[in-house]
Amino acid sequence: MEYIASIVLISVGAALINNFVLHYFVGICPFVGVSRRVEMAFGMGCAVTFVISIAAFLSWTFTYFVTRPGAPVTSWIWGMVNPGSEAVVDLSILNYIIYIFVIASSVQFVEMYLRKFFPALFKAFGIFLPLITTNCAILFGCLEIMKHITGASSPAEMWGLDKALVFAVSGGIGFAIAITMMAGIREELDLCDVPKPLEGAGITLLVAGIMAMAFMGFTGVDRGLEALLLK
Amino acid sequence: MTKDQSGNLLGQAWLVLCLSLAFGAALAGVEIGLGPKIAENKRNETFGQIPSLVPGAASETSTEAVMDGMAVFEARAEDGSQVGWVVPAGGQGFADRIEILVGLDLPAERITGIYVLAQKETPGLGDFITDEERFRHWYRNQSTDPPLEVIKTEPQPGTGKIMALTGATISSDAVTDIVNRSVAEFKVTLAGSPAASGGA
Amino acid sequence: MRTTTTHAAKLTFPRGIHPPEHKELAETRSIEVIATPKKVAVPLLQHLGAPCEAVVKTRDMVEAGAVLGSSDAFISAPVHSPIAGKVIKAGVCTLPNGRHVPTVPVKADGDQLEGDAVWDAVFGGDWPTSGLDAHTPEAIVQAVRDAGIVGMGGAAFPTHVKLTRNDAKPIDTLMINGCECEPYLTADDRLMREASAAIIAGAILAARAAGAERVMIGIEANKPEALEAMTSAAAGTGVEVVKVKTKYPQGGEKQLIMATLGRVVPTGGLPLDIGVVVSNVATSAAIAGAVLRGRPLTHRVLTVTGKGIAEPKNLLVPIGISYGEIVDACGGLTPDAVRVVAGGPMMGFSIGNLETPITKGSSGVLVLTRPEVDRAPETNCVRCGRCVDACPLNLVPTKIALASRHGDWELAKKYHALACMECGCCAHQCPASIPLVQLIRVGKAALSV
Amino acid sequence: MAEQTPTPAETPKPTIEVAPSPHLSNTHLTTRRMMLDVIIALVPVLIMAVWVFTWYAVLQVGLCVLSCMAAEYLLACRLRGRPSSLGDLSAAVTGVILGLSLPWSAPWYVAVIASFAAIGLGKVVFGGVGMNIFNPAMVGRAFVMISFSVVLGSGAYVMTGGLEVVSQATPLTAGKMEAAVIELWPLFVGNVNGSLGETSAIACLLGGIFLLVRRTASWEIPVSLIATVVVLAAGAQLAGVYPNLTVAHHLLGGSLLFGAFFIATDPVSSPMTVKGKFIFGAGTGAAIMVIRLFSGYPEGVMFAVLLMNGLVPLINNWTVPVPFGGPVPERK
Amino acid sequence: MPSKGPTATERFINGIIPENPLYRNLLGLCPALAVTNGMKPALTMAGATAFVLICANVITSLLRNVLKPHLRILVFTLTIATFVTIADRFLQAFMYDMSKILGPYVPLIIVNCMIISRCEVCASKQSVGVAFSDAVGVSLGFCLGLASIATVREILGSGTWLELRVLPEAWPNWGIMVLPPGAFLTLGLLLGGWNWYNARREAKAS
Ligand SMILES: Cc1cc2nc3c(=O)[nH]c(=O)nc-3n(C[C@H](O)[C@H](O)[C@H](O)COP(=O)(O)O)c2cc1C
Ligand SMILES: Cc1cc2nc3c(=O)[nH]c(=O)nc-3n(C[C@H](O)[C@H](O)[C@H](O)COP(=O)(O)O)c2cc1C
Ligand SMILES: Cc1cc2nc3c(=O)[nH]c(=O)nc-3n(C[C@H](O)[C@H](O)[C@H](O)COP(=O)(O)O)c2cc1C
Ligand SMILES: Cc1cc2nc3c(=O)[nH]c(=O)nc-3n(C[C@H](O)[C@H](O)[C@H](O)CO)c2cc1C
Ligand code: SF4
Ligand code: SF4
Ligand code: SF4
Ligand code: SF4
Ligand code: FES
Repeated sequence: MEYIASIVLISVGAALINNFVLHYFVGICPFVGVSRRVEMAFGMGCAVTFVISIAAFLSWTFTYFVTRPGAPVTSWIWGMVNPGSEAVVDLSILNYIIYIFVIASSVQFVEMYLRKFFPALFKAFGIFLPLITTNCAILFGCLEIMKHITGASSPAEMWGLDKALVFAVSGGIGFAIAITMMAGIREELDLCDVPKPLEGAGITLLVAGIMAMAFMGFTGVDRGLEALLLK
Repeated sequence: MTKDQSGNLLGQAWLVLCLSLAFGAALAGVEIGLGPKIAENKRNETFGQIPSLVPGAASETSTEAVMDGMAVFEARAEDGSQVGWVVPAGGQGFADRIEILVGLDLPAERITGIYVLAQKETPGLGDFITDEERFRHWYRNQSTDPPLEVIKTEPQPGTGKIMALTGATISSDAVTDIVNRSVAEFKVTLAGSPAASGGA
Repeated sequence: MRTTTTHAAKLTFPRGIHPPEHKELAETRSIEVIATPKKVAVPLLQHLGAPCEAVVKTRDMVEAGAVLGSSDAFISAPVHSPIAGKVIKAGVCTLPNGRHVPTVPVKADGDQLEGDAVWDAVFGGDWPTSGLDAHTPEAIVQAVRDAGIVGMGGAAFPTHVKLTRNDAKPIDTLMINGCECEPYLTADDRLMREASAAIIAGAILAARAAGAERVMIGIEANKPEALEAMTSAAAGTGVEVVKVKTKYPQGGEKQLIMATLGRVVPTGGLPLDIGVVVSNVATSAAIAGAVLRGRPLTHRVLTVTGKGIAEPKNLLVPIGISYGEIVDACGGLTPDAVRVVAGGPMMGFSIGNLETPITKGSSGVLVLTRPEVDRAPETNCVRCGRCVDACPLNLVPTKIALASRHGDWELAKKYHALACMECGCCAHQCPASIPLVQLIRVGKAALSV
Repeated sequence: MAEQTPTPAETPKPTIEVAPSPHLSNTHLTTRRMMLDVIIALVPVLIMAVWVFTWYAVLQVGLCVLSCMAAEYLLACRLRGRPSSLGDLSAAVTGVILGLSLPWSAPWYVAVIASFAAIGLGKVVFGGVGMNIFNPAMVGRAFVMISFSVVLGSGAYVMTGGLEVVSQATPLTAGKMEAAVIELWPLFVGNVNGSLGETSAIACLLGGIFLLVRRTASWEIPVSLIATVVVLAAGAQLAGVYPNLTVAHHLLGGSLLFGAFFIATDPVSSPMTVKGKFIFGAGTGAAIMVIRLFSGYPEGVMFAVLLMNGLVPLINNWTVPVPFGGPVPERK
Repeated sequence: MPSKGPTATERFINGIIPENPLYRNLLGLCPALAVTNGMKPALTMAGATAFVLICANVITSLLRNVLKPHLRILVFTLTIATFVTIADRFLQAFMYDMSKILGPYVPLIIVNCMIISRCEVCASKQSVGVAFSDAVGVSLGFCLGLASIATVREILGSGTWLELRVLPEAWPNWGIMVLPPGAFLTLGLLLGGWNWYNARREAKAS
């Protein structure tokens, strides 16, 4: 039960309460740029969810096994080179560079894979993939996972692959929810009489502000659910 | 762009390699130069609070310890003698996780103070839990048994009661909860390791 | 082949509206025959389909009932002269629906039938309701075609086309439409009271032509006299008279079929697709006249009504007479008249030129005054959904209108703009006075090019 | 496009105009009339508010109405140069509902800022009446609720001295925090603490039924909303979340009825089709219960309505009704 | 090697207001929302971004003639990621509290497309001097953008500016301004104001 509670806590938190767009302000560019049509927005949401999961898997693996202080692979190699050394090797300075290349190559890989094996899917959201390389939502996902590996106050609190993936997928879903809602609203706004200076990005940001207010209603829901599940 | 220069694939590869080496060197330099300072900052974040959490303790002499899987700090006076404990703890607050440090006297019978390391409560409301004057002072000199209780009216200091922040009962509850839980856990740990309780 | 969805016949249809009926203005007036005019101008296109070519020349003398124009096309109907006289120089008129159509004007010359004689010739006398088997389907269709009969319920579709049998789409029911759901209008009501036998005879003949086993006459509950007259005329003939609930637009063929048979006409399809032919009561009477008396369609009954007319009446008028003459025959316009409508208030077209001639499809002349047509100034749509609640076709009128306004044809299509039948329920209900039907028409036009 | 008609010489010649069909309209239905209906329906609620909170209620609601009208005039008419829209009374309705959703103790600047946020952010930026995506009153309330949480949080309701009822906690807060069992009858009548308009269930019911009968509000939304809350509250009661709050408490306490009848039914920010309205009502009810049961807030109507408002365009998108007779066939 | 395109001065001036990265080009929106609840984090962020942008622009310009196009993006990314790491470590070493407040938004500079776009548009085509002044101009523009948002948010939300009290103590802080919705609302309204002002100026000019 405790395990389920922790998973629920992470997923509700990432998808709704601390929504990537509305709380952490990451992925604002696609949120503003690709939210004109519902189908496009939904495609973008799916693409982000997909890529963020793969990037989360890869970055967790690298961080956990290679770059964190005392990571097994690095320690083992260090041990081979310097037998008997007690030093804890910390490669976390390389994290950012590794993440950005992990993201770029997973986008490339996903693109190739889809094109080859799922042409229909590729057609549906392949066009969004290149846009995602420079999307900060993905990098943000990697950074949060890093925080919960290298920044954990005790080894027990360190995120395993399961939690990292739950976080990434939920974050992606939260992004998809927000961008699809926004696209629905913007389609409607095309038929409204929005003041000229606010057209486009201005009204999108204002609507995002109201959506952020609405999403604040979820504050603490994770805590409530956890309490219910632990009872 | 000059074609003849960039046409050479091998040259390009070398270039990228050299660049990577240069960047690598720069990063290594930064790490060597700044690494110790950053490590010190991180240590200070917790150790720096110890003097204010446990009367008579100094941050330089205090040490980290792992007791029964629980990471704690042994608060020590200038002369190295142990004067109390600092227990790190965390839990869900109103908005996000709250991380705090709880200072205890040597037998873990009294709370000597708390400090909030990290929180994302609402500014102007829940985030007053970080404030000594408004909130944290209620924890000073409270007995660790029975558990602390949050009430809405002003209590006598040191009577096991904590006064909730106006409009932020949830945050106040959360902190008190975290304190109660971590103290209870620590007392069990302490009781189970007589060697450690010997201190000094 | 489409499948037919059948529900229980509930004698009504979903949604729709209840506008004030104002039938009291004219429903007590029995049909009068208008004095033969000095001149008629018979339009060469009064129906849906191919226009007629004139077959007479200027200065030709014509008998009453003589063919003035015809066409070889299948979907077309010839036009005849309602009076005896001399053809004068061809003209052009603008029909209420906006089409510019050539006319054949005939100046009265020689003996004319007047008053009761016209009535007797067109609707009077006896109409056999049995022994009609002598007429073969082919003969009936031919007579209907020769008489130039087109739908008199509004759409003016050539009736012989509907009656021609088609083995791929057999007909089981002939539905005679006596609903007259438009407010104010009472012509069909009076016709059913005064010429019930002709209607029944025409219905039986039409059913025979189309091969329908079942004949039904749908009449709204607000016309008890017509119901009674039709019921007694139908006694013993096998024709079923069905009292349907009063609600606009009960007379729409999809709504009538739903109410009486519980069948759903597919969008974009015809009643024919589900084995039904729908004809108006006046059409039915005209069929009887054509087959049994060899009379071409030269006269029709229409209602002249509204608060803007001095003396509301139901008139039997020759086709080709001008709206102005009809208005004059009813005492002229009152000083506060502001709008003259050809047809009913919900779907009729307002006309600006009273010289316009009456056609076979004209069901009424409605003259409205300021308080009747006034509405609050248009404001923004408040998305109240009243138009959605009113639309008998289950559309979202406000969205289609908004899409039209912004030229977003994709959106108009997504909301099924082309399904709209322009009945006007939505615009009637709209608290923001949005000209929904007008906007939807724009969308439909853009989508159907 | 007027034309002289050839009438006989002796009658005066009326001017004939041409206009598209239909030529009749239901003149009893106007936007202004709908808004007036809402105000009439709110009269019982207002009376109860004055009975319970005395002149605090009058001041609060009056200030909100005045500020909303002023905001509408300044922002829509002066700044945007639109023709005056004060006459349709929609700004007044926003003001009344906003005022009734505030606690009696909220300081004057809260009412003024909330009104300007409601009309400015909630309405004018979208293009004015009928165009807004979110419920303006709730936008305004959320704005001040988040800004001034100290004077609007659950603490704001409880004051010692002054009025008698307001020394108790609001019913939902009490049910969550304290061990006491809350009596139902006062919740029904209204002499309990809470926002001005929410205390009396009977007043909300009366006004709500008037709106439904007049068809100014569609019944689908309150019915599905309340049904969802009943089901979820029963589930919560069985699961033992907050044993002091039974289904009846969830129904009568807090602003559920006020929200179900007056707020969720705002036509502009709710779906248009029947199916859409059911989805909207059920979604709002579910969100209310999630927020009430699990979040840090005692009540969830405002957040739930705003959340579902944001989903309305998508709901409309998914519930485009199939025309009678099926979709229009594709042309070959 | 003469480079085509605007001169150094033009680049510098353009970057500040006429081609303001934030208001005109809508680049770097994420940090503009995330770190502007106070002037201090906003200015720190602007400084870190300026450091990375200037370094990346200079290096890109130096390498502009020796790189094939398809390697260019790779090298840009590598360069930017390296300098961001350096900036991050500096903050952690010398402004530890601020680096905790800025959190992930410093590493997120890597994907700030304002930087990539300057590298693409200017530095990969023009000389080092131009690239440098472009970077400085754009950085100033970005700084102005962040500062404008932060000014509104901090004054309304906390009654202070750069943590100095500017409004009376009695001012009720608009809590929403320092929370996420306030960021969106402030930027949305400022953007509307910017567009309105520009439209009016253009209308007057013509
Ligand atoms: C925008 C907003 C932010 C809030 N933030 C907090 C918070 O950080 N901590 C907290 O305990 N309560 C917070 N609350 C208030 C809670 O919802 C709840 O009303 C309060 O904790 C109850 O405490 P009280 O009984 O002292 O009023 C906030 C409320 C609002 C509207
Ligand atoms: C090309 C075409 C073919 C039609 N064929 C038939 C038909 O076979 N049977 C029939 O009952 N009506 C037919 N109609 C007429 C329609 O049924 C219907 O009367 C007309 O489209 C308008 O209907 P309304 O009178 O309800 O306005 C046809 C109409 C058109 C345009
Ligand atoms: C909204 C609407 C209402 C109608 N109401 C009637 C009606 O009351 N009576 C009628 O005969 N035809 C009415 N019609 C026309 C019928 O749909 C149908 O075309 C007609 O009954 C066919 O008969 P006809 O070909 O003899 O005209 C209406 C059409 C529409 C679109
Ligand atoms: C049944 C009904 C409920 C309404 N509820 C609200 C409401 O909750 N908040 C509000 O600002 N306006 C409300 N209005 C008024 C009006 O619809 C609102 O101001 C529009 O959203 C403005 O475009 C309501 C109107 C009606 C007819
Ligand atoms: S008025 Fe129109 S709708 Fe009604 S009966 Fe006549 S033609 Fe049909
Ligand atoms: S006019 Fe069209 S949209 Fe309006 S109610 Fe009639 S069918 Fe529906
Ligand atoms: S009836 Fe009028 S105001 Fe109401 S939704 Fe339809 S178009 Fe809008
Ligand atoms: S960094 Fe990327 S996401 Fe951020 S503003 Fe630039 S393009 Fe947009
Ligand atoms: S998505 Fe965050 S900066 Fe572009």
